[in-house]
Amino acid sequence: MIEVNQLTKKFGRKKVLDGVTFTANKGEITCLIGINGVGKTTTLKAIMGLTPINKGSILIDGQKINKSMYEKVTFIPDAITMLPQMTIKQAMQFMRDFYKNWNQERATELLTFFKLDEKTRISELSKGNTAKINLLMGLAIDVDYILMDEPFSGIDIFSREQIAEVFTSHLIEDRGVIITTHEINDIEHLIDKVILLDNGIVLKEFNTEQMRQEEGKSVIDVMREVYQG
Amino acid sequence: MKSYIKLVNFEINRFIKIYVSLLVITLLSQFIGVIVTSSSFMNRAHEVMFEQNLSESGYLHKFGGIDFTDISSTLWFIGPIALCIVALIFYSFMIWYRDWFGKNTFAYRLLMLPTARISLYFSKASAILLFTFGLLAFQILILPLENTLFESLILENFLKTRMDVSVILQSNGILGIVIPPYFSDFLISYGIGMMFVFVLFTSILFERSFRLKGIVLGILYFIAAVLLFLSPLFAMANETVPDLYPEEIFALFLVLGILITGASIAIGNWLISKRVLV
Amino acid sequence: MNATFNNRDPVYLQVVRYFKEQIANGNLMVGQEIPSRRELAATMKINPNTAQKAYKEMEEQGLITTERNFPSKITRNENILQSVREELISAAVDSFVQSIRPINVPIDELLRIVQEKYSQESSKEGL
Amino acid sequence: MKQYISSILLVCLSIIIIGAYYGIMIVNANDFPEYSIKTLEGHESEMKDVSLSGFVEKEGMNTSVKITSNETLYLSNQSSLQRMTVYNDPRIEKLKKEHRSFMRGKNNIYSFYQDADFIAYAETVYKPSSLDHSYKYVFNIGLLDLASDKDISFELGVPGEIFNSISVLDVQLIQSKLKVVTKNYMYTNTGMDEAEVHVYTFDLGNQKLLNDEVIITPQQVKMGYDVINSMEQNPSQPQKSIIFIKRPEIVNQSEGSANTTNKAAIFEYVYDKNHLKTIELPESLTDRIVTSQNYVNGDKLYVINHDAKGLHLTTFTITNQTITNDQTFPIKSVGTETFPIVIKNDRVYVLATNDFEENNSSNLPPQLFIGEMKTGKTMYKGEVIPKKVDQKFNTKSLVLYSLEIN
Repeated sequence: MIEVNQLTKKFGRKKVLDGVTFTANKGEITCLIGINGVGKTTTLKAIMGLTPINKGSILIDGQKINKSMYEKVTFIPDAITMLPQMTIKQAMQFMRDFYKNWNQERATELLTFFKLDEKTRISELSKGNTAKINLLMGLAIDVDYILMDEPFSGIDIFSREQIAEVFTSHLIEDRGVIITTHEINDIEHLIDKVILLDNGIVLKEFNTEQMRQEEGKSVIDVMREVYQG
Repeated sequence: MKSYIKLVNFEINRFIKIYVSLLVITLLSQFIGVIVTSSSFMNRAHEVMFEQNLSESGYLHKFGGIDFTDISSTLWFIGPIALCIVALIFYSFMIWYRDWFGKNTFAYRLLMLPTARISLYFSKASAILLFTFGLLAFQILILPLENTLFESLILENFLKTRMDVSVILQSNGILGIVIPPYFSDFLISYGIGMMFVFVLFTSILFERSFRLKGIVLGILYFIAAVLLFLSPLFAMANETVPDLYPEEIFALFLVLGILITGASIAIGNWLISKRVLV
Repeated sequence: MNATFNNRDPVYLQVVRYFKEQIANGNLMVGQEIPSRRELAATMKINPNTAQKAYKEMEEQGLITTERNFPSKITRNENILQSVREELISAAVDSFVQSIRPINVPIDELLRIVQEKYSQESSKEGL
Repeated sequence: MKQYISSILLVCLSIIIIGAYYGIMIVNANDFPEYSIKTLEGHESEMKDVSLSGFVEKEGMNTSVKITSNETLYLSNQSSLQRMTVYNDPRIEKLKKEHRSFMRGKNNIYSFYQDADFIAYAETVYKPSSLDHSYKYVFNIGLLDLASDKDISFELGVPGEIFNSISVLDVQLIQSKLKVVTKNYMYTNTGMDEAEVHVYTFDLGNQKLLNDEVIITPQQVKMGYDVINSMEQNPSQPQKSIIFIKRPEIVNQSEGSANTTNKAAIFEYVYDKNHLKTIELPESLTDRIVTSQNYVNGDKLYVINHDAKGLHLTTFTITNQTITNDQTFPIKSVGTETFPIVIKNDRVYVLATNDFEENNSSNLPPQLFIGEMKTGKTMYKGEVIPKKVDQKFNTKSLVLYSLEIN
């Protein structure tokens, strides 16, 4: 379980996150939704120790982030994290060099699934394929938690479908996933839990199925209520 | 340790193409310099001898001969050395900023490696040090070749003195600094150099951690480190401070150097593990 | 297996309903193996947890049976299967009646139209 | 492994090449020749206490060398730290070892006085005054009581007019008073040096300047007054007097009139009497003293000249104002060069150096000459030559400049 507790983060005087508290469970897909602002990405970065926080605590299975945690939790930002001059093969080699729990079999499987050639250079990839490689680099490590920043934004429909397919596959199963998005349509049926953020605070946290069953509301219905009402 | 070595190797491979180009530029420029300078000297000598109807010894008496210092002071020779120095100083910045800039934020990957983040800091510093030593080694390696070429291009009588590598290195101001004659001086120079690399890295990390505010902090840190390191010199100029013996001044510099290096690494470690932003 | 789900009803209930339809129309046979949770999630593009919940619901209703280490199968209990069929028919008829009643069509005419339409649809499907 | 090839090459080549380079440099630094003093005349036992210092040049690098009868010591394999101090005056270095705290910042051997009980130091420093920030000379005075290891130090402004520069000639502690003899250069409009010799007397207990006396006026200095160096190895040891020589003016013959100053004389300033005594020199020394090397040892004044005939050494005893010895030793020299000379135990030791100047074609090895004072007999003659012939080192490589008798 990832526990984010009273997370506060200021940029200058502006509070980007103000006491954000939520949990994300292993085996669940948790979705951070915010229609604007930088809070979502900052939250993920804060979990990964990629940005210092002003207040609050973040625990991953009860532990603070440290170097060995990077074998337990991985982050897939919306920018490619490999050097443009690398081929996919070299990028995978790099990961293999540094991560004990790099799973080459799974990497190959993903590569086949995405129909990508390992000789391709990172710089030659389309936006959609870049996102897929990004996903590959994160998923091929045997981690317990995967954080993804806007995995669906700005890429073509077919790539979106392929990525969505990964979410329902064994590649995700049992792992805890946190994704951020500002656009829910594609993934409404994929997610277990929604955290609605705005102006640095959590407006609402709910389980999607529970919400449908008890109140008969879709995620968008709730968003509409929360953000507009 | 293992991942530190991997990271050093990685940093070296990332720069190796530009680095090899620097070596090739140095090689070409210096060899061309040797050929151009010596052949133009010989041509001019023959011309003058012909015009003024001078014998070889007459010419030598009037105008003198040539030796390798005439080569090693040309832009052909010094230029690439200066270029390499500038390139390495510039790369000391780029080795960090290239991970942050552009649409590929490799910094994410590096900072998320399952290894102590200070390894990144050390690997980058080690890479800079190795590049520097590589350049020195390359210069020491090609110098005797250049000297042999030079001596074969100049007629025996026109050669003022034969010089060997160590003499060439000491006869030239820049080379004498870059490759000092004594090993202890070498250790001192490059120890100080290394200290400034650490100070610079920590300054850069200030900027990478606090951005706009960090620029100010970084510059202040750099200036403070330089002033602190040079403080024995100020103390020596100060009346109220008792005079120090050379060995005390040396010890003072040594202690300050270790202190500044240690502080830079400690602060750098704190910044890169706790404060740095991507 | 292809289904579209609406966003307002719990997805797992929609999955259960889908299975009931498939059983009722005979696409799923008695005792037939059904896809694993993961396969179901992947093909229906739903969260594996949801698929899991749907299967659990179906097990509780006795629609499927799961033995340890074996894939789940459609139940062989004819009574349950029959009641599924009846439940679906009755629910469909209920909603049909509910929507046709405001038009006030005489029952004979209504039955004739239903008969015509129904045989037309069936023959189309037969092609 | 393939991906590591660049790094491995870079590391290995750097270490091997830089290592080899400095290895060769260290080997080269040790590759200096052994020198020996080859006896040409006389008996070797005469020179067993002699040590010669200088430097050996190789490929533009100098390294200090000390040559004695049985060994050649090089100071080249020194660390940077050692090299910082190796060229310092060994007498100062010895004092620094013994009295580290007191010796801080004190470097001028002529500024020291040392006896069994005290070490005194007096130097002049040019520094801004705390009052108006104008630069002025001040005395920097220190006294170390060896028995109690307590020291005092204080600063006092140099009284009187502003001097262009001040150099300390001698420091003596006489009856608890510190006497500092200085040569003070004045500002002049003519551009000529104008200087006077002062004796400053300090009361160390009260840290006060008691007296400032001009013992030699600018007019006299202009006519040629020099301090005669002591033959003693250590200028800081107690002396009862300081001796100046007045070189006779070269008389302009066309003037015609006889000039009474045209006579060589020495002046002895006796510290405890505060008195400058004029001692006339015999006629025979008058023309020699213009170009001579002069030394004082106790009450003996040695007047030394070189010419084609050899080295002419005259001993003048100051107390009874007579020439007590006059010898010519067979050491030939070119021109009027001065050689390092030590007179000790009735022996004169001369280091006939080879030539410093490059254009001098004489390529002779340095020679050591030992003569007996009383008889003028040559006791020893030898030349300093490498033990093995080495092309890299010709005789010009070795330059010796000082001579010590232990």
